[in-house]
Amino acid sequence: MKRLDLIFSERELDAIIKTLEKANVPGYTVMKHATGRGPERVVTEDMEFTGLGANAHVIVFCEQELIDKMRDNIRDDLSYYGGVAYISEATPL
Amino acid sequence: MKRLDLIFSERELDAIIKTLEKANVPGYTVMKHATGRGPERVVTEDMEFTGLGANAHVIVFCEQELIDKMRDNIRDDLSYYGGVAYISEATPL
Amino acid sequence: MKRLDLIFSERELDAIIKTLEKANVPGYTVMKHATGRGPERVVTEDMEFTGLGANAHVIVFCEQELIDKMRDNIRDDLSYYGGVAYISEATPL
Amino acid sequence: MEINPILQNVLAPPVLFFLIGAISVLFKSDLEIPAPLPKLFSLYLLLAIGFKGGIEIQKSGFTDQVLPTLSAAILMSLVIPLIGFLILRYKFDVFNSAAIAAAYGSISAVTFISAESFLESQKIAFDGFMVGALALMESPAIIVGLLLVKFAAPKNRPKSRKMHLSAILHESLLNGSVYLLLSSLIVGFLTASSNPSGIAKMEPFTGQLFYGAECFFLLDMGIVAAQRLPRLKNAGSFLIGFAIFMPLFNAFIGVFVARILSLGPGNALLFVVLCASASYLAVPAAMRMTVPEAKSSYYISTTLGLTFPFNIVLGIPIYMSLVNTIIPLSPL
Amino acid sequence: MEINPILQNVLAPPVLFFLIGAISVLFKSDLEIPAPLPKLFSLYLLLAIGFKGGIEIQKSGFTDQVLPTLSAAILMSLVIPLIGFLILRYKFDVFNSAAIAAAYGSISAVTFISAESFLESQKIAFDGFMVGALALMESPAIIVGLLLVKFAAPKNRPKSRKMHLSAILHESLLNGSVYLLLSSLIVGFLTASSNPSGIAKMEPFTGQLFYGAECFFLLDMGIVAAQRLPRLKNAGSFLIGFAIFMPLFNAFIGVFVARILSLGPGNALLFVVLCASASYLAVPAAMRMTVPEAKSSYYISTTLGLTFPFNIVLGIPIYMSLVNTIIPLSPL
Amino acid sequence: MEINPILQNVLAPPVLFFLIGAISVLFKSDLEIPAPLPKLFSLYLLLAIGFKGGIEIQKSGFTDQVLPTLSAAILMSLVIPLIGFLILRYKFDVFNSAAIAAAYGSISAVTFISAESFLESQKIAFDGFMVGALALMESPAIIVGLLLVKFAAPKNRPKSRKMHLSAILHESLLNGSVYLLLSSLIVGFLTASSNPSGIAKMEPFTGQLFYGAECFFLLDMGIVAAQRLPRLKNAGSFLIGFAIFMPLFNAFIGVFVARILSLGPGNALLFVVLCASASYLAVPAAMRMTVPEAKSSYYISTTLGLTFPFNIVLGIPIYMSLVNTIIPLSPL
Ligand SMILES: Nc1ncnc2c1ncn2[C@@H]1O[C@H](COP(=O)(O)O)[C@@H](O)[C@H]1O
Ligand SMILES: Nc1ncnc2c1ncn2[C@@H]1O[C@H](COP(=O)(O)O)[C@@H](O)[C@H]1O
Ligand SMILES: Nc1ncnc2c1ncn2[C@@H]1O[C@H](COP(=O)(O)O)[C@@H](O)[C@H]1O
Ligand code: NA
Ligand code: NA
Ligand code: NA
Repeated sequence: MKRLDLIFSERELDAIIKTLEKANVPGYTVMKHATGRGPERVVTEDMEFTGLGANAHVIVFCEQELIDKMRDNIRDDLSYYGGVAYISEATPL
Repeated sequence: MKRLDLIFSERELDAIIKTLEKANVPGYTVMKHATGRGPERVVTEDMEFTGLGANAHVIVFCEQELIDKMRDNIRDDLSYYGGVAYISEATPL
Repeated sequence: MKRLDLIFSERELDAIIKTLEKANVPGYTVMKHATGRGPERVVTEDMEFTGLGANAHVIVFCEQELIDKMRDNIRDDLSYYGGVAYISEATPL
Repeated sequence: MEINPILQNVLAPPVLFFLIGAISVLFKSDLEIPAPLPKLFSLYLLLAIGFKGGIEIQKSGFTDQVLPTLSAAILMSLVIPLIGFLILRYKFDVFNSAAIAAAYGSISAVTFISAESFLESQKIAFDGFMVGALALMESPAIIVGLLLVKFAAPKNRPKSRKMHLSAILHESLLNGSVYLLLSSLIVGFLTASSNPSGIAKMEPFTGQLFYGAECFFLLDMGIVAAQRLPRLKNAGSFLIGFAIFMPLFNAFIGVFVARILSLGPGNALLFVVLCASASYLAVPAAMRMTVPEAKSSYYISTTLGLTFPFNIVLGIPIYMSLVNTIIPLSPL
Repeated sequence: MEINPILQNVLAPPVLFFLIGAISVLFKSDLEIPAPLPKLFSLYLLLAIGFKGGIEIQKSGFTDQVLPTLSAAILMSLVIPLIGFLILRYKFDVFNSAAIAAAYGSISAVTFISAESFLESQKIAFDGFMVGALALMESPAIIVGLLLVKFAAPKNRPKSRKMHLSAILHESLLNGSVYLLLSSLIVGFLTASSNPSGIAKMEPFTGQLFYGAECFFLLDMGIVAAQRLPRLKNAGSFLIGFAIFMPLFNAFIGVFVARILSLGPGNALLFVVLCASASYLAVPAAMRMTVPEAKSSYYISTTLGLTFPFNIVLGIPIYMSLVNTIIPLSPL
Repeated sequence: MEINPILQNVLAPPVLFFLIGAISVLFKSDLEIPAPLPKLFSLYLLLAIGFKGGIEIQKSGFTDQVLPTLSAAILMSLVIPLIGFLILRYKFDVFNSAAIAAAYGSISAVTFISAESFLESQKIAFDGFMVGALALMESPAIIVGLLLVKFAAPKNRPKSRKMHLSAILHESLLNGSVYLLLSSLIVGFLTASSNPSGIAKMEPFTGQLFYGAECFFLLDMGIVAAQRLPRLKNAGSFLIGFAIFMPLFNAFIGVFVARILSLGPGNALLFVVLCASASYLAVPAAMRMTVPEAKSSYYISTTLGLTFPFNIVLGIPIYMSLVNTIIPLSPL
């Protein structure tokens, strides 16, 4: 099994979840209110009141093949709106 | 060293922490307000005001043997109440 | 690529971020309001109103050499103020 | 039934804000009231309802009507889950039936205060002790629900999960929202008895602010309800029908009980609304813990997505005209 | 221009709390108003502004001045982004120019209520229908900004990202803060027409609490603005100049339009402030979604870090003396 | 000492809500006030206390009593940590002793306002300038605590962690809660001097709402205190004794100083309460940063888990009877 970590602006959450659902992932977890900084040195703060929001951190535990299926769509979204995606190994307990 | 990721309903947090403490884990970290969706396609939202709460994401860095010790108890809790548990490799800095 | 997980008191966040920036990490993500317990069995709660705050969970995806560069500074901060740091493997999507 | 009271009900700020919230979801606006702000208003409303209720009960004292009404309220919250359970068992297993039935036996505090606002706008009098009925109807329904699970489904549960009476009482009485309502009621009562100047000092917070806070909370409830509504599709038409039929049915029983109790029209409406409303706070939280076998989306989506909006927007004026029709009839 | 009104403006609690917030950042105090508390106040202010505005509009009715003023307001929110765009194009690409220009065409509700507080403290009358102008100026600027992107930069965008008119309208009208303000205005209007007792019951929440909540929110705005200010250094002196010059320029146009409209000094100041203020709520949220090519730090840091503080502290009294100088001049 | 004032104190809404919170933990109710809602109330209370205090100081002016009282207050916040340090050193190292001692030298604003509420309910007059004493007692205790660490334990610290005077001043004066209280006091003072109409506009927020918000915050404090209490077991009986004995001892010194200052019974009680209360906001936050060697569970659990509840429930009426006994005695 793999673990996929996605970090991107909260405002793109719906689009990313749509991509996950289309690939039929077994599940996912979303943590909002993440802040941070990307390669452009722009700091994302939790300015929720402005409607800009902060980042979302999405974790998906799933098989490699599902990741291969989603790769292009996710890359497309992240390259346009910003954000990062990393894969690591994970074993079910 | 291993990293254990547990994701489950906030309402079961006390039970899970009791299991962790019984196994004498060196420490743990809890992140509340996680939302998500599991294999039954039921979306957990952050409906804190209803008292249903959201999910908790618990991270434990510990030795494999501790995980072996806790496995049955955690599996028991998660299979009854729902939730996921995954292990991955981790090296102390 | 590596994934660095840092967990420590929110009040040390500025110091840690300074260390990350000095090492020129490509980016980082901060999740606040994490609670937990460390090896001294002291439970960190989210007592934000007291000004004590809770823990911050910082994730950095970066190359091993950057981690080597930061190791001493981070260890120094964490050993004085408490907290944990773990490294694992990560592959870009 | 005249159309006028329905329109008048809809044009009150709380209902309008509820509709605004619901419409925002329909039109995919990104309006959001982030957690835990709704919790702030939900805690505030429970505290204020309880506190003011406690004062009213102390003021009015235990008149002739109080004891029979409160007893009838408890009785209703015991009987309604049983009826609901029997109906739901046609389609659902014991766990889901018991959990949903418990929700309909219990009450919704916000529906209750909406009915109070409706009565105030119609200048119809009602008594403060009805809050006592509100407070007393939460726990019995939970207890009945858990007893139904305990006795109707003992074989299906793993041994380690057997429910003990102490756990049932704990869930039903110490659930956060039940506890806050009951204990604020006691604080109100004690303050009114021994420290009347404290009432005046609390009034701007628990009294003057109440209506606005209710509007704000209903804005969020509109959002949540509209998000929940589409989930009902998966639940099937049986459950959708249940979520509308059951409150009407309970209202019908309620109005006859109110008549037997000789309640005035104001108290009668509140009594009927307590019977007709379903819990989305205390009961779901208790069921989530104790009956994880039941799908939370069933009991949450019906109560929050359909029954609650129905009661707020249409139910209250319908029940009022029911009260106005049935109560004045010649004695049974 | 006398120094007195500036000092008087600065010594009002809202401005003082704004300064306290800003100074806390300067001195590296760890004072913090954690999310989502600022959102609570921002939602509250929009709801209360809209609700009270709706009541005022219903009360005053559509007098002779209303329609021309509202039309002029919409016109200004269409013209200002075009001017801004032309200026910004000297230095920035189409995306950044359009996004920043849209922010300056739109309005800041908190600047508006600060101007109202200023007028009240100076005992200068103004009309409730000006909130209508506030509500109507948010969306057109967003539409102009997105149309500029659509027509000035069609080749630079990937095909899949082409903007459709429906998306543009959605972003401009259903943006959370635009939607809440507009719909609260409608609730206020409907309540005033059909349910006047509801107004009195809302008054403690939307009326009495308003000034204090404004102070609390401005405390946070001071913190946020001061955190944003240093980021402007990276943006360069052109943008820093723009953030001061543009509001003054817009105020200047605004005061002449106000004169043509024969607005009284109170309404004229509010009209000028609407022109001079820049949006940090609705527009940035819309631009973040639809024009991700633009750097959010540009449009957020200028509006929030410089234009907003400038308007709150110095701008309003400056605009007042502008109004007092220009309006009474012999007819054009 | 009569039982009556203690019962009267306990039956006031703020204390009742505190007890409700504590009992909810005892009975394992899942009542919770999620973060950051308690922060909202804590920020609000500091702002309102400061603002109202500033107005009162401006109104009353610097009378004969003001300067001596404020000086004595500062003196007490310098002396108490030294005494505490000497006692604590019997059992604890320099770091823990200094951190705990600093907490007891500083003050608890919520204990102070509880004492004000008590005086109001007993119809005993007190002066607004006492808020000045409250504001002035926070920082000196922090400074003494940090100086104790600096001079009593220089060898034990790594070189890079040496404390500079500037850092000490920064922590003691720019700590979020100290800063908000002090600056709100200044805003209140300036508003009262130059903009009296601003006071009336703030009154519903900072005045009328205060008592209710205090109740709500104390509900949370009850929960937090009861969660902290069991942690004291690990701390040992010495610290448990200290947490009860120290406030009583400080109250005793305080009442004699109040007598020398010829304070009236109201002001005397407030002075005594300032001496007897311990900080759980400013001091722990400062110590967490600057003395990480000290165990935060020690200084948090004693102040929040024992001293605070003791003062709120029993301490205030006890101190009142102390004041009533000692102050009227024939001159020293
Ligand atoms: N190397 C990284 N490690 C961890 N998080 C990152 C990294 N790069 C970017 N992020 C996160 O992704 C968000 C969006 O990045 P970007 O839009 O590329 O600036 C940032 O605000 C960070 O939270
Ligand atoms: N495959 C998965 N990847 C990440 N999170 C998951 C996954 N499956 C379940 N979860 C999380 O676990 C929670 C409980 O799942 P469940 O009760 O099994 O529906 C969900 O709400 C998700 O937050
Ligand atoms: N073994 C561990 N696994 C996960 N989190 C830990 C672990 N040890 C410590 N932590 C986290 O680090 C924080 C600070 O730890 P410490 O200051 O060492 O007590 C704790 O509150 C936990 O959130
Ligand atoms: Na019911
Ligand atoms: Na403008
Ligand atoms: Na003290």
